[in-house]
Amino acid sequence: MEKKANVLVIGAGPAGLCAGIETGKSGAKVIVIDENTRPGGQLFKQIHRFFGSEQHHAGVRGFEIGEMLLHKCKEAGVEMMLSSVVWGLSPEFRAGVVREGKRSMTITADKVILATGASENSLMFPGWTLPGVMGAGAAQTMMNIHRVLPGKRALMIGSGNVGLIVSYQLLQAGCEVKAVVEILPRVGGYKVHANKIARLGVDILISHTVLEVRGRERVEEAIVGRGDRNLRPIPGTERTISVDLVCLAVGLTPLSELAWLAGCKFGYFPLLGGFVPLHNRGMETTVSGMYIAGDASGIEEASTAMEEGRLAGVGALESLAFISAAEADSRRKEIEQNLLMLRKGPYGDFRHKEKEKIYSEWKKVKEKAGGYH
Amino acid sequence: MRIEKHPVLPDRPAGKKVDIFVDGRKVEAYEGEPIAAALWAAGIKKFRYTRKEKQPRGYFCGLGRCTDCVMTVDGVANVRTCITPVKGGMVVQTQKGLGIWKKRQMSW
Amino acid sequence: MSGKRLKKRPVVIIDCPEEIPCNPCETVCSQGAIIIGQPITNLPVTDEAKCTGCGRCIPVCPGLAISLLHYDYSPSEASLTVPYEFLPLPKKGQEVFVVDEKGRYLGKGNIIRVIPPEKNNRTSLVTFSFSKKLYKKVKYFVLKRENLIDETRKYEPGKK
Amino acid sequence: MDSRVTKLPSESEVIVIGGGIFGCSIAYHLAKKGKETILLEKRNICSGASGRNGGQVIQLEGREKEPANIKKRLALTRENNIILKTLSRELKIDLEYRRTGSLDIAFTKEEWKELEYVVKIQEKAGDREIALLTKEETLRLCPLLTQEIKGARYRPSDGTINPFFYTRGLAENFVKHKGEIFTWTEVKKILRKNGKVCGIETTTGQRIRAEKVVNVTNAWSSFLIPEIDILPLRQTAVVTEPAAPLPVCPVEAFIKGEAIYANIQSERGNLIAGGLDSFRLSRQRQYEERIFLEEVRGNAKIFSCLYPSLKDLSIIRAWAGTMALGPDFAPVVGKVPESEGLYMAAGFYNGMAYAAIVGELMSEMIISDRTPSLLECFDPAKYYRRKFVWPKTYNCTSLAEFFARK
Repeated sequence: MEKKANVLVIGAGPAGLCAGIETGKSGAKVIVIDENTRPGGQLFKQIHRFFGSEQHHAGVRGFEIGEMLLHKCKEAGVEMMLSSVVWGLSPEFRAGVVREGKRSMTITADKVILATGASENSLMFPGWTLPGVMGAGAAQTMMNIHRVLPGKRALMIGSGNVGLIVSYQLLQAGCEVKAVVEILPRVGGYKVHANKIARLGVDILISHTVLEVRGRERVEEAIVGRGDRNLRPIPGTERTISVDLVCLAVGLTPLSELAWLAGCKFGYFPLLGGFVPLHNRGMETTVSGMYIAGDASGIEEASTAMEEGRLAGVGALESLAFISAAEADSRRKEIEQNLLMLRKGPYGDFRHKEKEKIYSEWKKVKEKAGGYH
Repeated sequence: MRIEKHPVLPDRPAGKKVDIFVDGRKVEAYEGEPIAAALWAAGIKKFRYTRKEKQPRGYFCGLGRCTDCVMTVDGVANVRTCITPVKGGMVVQTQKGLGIWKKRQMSW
Repeated sequence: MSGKRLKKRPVVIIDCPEEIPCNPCETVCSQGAIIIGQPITNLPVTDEAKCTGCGRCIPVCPGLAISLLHYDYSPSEASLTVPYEFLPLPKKGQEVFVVDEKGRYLGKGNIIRVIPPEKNNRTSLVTFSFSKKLYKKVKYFVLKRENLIDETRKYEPGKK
Repeated sequence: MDSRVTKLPSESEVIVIGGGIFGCSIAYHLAKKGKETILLEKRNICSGASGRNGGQVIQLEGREKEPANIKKRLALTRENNIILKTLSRELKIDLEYRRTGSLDIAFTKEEWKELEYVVKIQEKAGDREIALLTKEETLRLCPLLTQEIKGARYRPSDGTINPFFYTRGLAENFVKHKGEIFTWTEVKKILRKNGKVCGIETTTGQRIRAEKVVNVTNAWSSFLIPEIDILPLRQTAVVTEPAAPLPVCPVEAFIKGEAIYANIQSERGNLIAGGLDSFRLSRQRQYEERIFLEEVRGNAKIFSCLYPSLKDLSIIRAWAGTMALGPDFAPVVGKVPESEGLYMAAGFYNGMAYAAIVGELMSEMIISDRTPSLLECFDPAKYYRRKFVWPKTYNCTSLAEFFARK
């Protein structure tokens, strides 16, 4: 079976939905495709209020933003294809798709926007495979989507925003969070998130790491210890914490296999999660007509993902002549302003700098051109 | 354990309650929820034993990527329980190693 | 904060120490008492003279970093209004344990008022009273004794 | 192991270029025999064809009909099979070597006739265990195969091995014997002077002196030794999600004119299948390791033709890799003429069945400077400075036709 679209958006998370809305409302035939049974990506398990300003839906809870975006998608006439895995993408913008694990089809598009998100990193230590050790995001899915308590007493590894927020949500769901351990000598995430759980009695152990998780066929206790300046454990500082859940919140890695398949050039940007497809300010990758947005273009957060999705959409619209260059410029300017705002402060400056590096690497590659695609 | 009341989330949409059979034991589940969630709610955390070291494994990534949570479902081995929805009457078995081959009858 | 101002009427306390791009508190305040301006990573500044103590900024803060302190709740007691997103909800008149920023026990307190979650998109506002002497330290409250932390409960004694 | 942090030595007795299965095997045997050896690898150990195949140990691949070729290949692979039996113990790593037997399947009457002919010739040439199985016999052995088959050729002592463990085991044992591996170190050229090898130069301009250099870069051989034409050939493969253990063994089959080299089930349960190359590509593009959409789909289609009941298994990864062929479709192993101290080994269509014995024989050759009799027939001298006119673009199928016409 064959299907055609002006714009194919892969991934129905915040970036993908916003890209779909942006392109759909200007008249393009848009297909947003996602492997999950429900759209929204990780938005529907985000039950906390978002930061930002009014246009970023600040103070609104993540799952409510999800509902809002879905509604707008409908209004914009976006076609949503769920339970559909894109297993391959050719540089000619043909996507191999399997629907519901059975029906195979090809979607050909004029432009492609990749918004494939990220996956959680793992951490290995003795006992990390015991039932009860899981990704923080996995625990979040279980409690906030499926309404099942992942454990009664939890240990959180990692104090980035994910670790802190999921700790708070574990408390909300009725789980006791015994401690958050952080190998660095400072808390990784926002101080306000840390304060939220600290005043509820959750210990945030900086310069600590998990040494081992023990138990008979399931997590029963975790051993944590202090780490020295070189992040090596200091003998004699071990203590045992009785838990039945150990959550790993040790960062995310962009999911960009499709960009790789399509021949996009990559760069290594550890502060943004690792290998990232190079792109320009308008989110276009080194393959002309292929755009990338959200965590797949470097780990940031949902608000920036939404803006990047729009930005990619504007680029696609302009090159398809659905909007004039002037209109595109004015939309881009507005979005870039928003992004600039979101990439400020102690948690934003470095992301701004890394993104600038990506843009300049993209330029270098484009100038050299050549290569096989 | 299920979260019946949540301070922030609206009440769980009333789903259809069905029975599934886990290693011969009757377990109550909601139709359409992932098998893994139903098992965890019933306190079942061991989903399989590894082939070489016979170590227990459970729910890990929750996205269908890591394949730690695979079990034998209705005779078919290596089913990812974290993304496979519950259907009434399902027979779920703790998987040992790679399981035993049976022609697939289900589709997912 | 001037002692004089504190005594007049309740006033917001914003514990927002980092430059995060965020400004719903500024947007929601009808009195213009919270100022962030541009860029929105600026830290919020409270104009105590303008703050009426209405508390509308408390539930909108994504960091749950705003509380409302009333020093002169009664001759001997101060009160604090905090956002609360847990179950069960406390009841008016219930005795609670007041804690500091690290969850350490400071003393006992009483619930004065509970604005239920429906009013503010699932964030309740809870006001509780406590001894005036503690007003600088109190940050939150816990309902049950077993939720209090102390050194012996935090860690089980090491097994090895 | 990483040259970015480790300084390269200025000299070594022997330099082995290439960290694939053959490079590691030769280096291991040299080090074991006390020769000071270093191994240089452009990327990482096992990153080329050695890590991109199905791990099938097939002693006599294809439908070889030339009795002389059959004899010389079987002589090597039999020795290799003997070594493989005990290699896990020697290397102290489970190589997952299993003798599952292998099948070459006929789908049409013509193919069945061809197989009958091939088996007769191979038997005559000394292959005593080869057997021809009827459709019923084949299906009893491998009940998951499609009913459409006509029959198969069967060799019981073929099997599978884990190519990563195999290469890694050799590399680790090489290091144990005081060998040194430098990855991410690309050799730009082999330095030769007055008909003698004197060392190598890396792409970063560093030089290492050595009197003996072994070029084991297979598909990349001709970049370093242009006098001998080794032809790169790209192939593709796919791997499925794990399945319960199945009664399958390596299969060679030509379905609808398209090749599928083999399929095997890994110890982890995944099925690996491949061999399809749907595009004719230029020589330069044979090195393309990215895979095309149509190739994944094609592999999946052929796989489900072969095993209809496995058609619902999901493919989780696909890749392409570059193997190489000697000018006669035969391996090229031994001393390079007019360059004393220069050796090469390339063009193994099915390296897992040769690597162990070739490593041993090559190390002997390098140390004693005598060519072992088993290797004589693969002497590079035959092809030295000979020009071949290859098709401009080609794939495995078209190349086979090209050879058939020649």
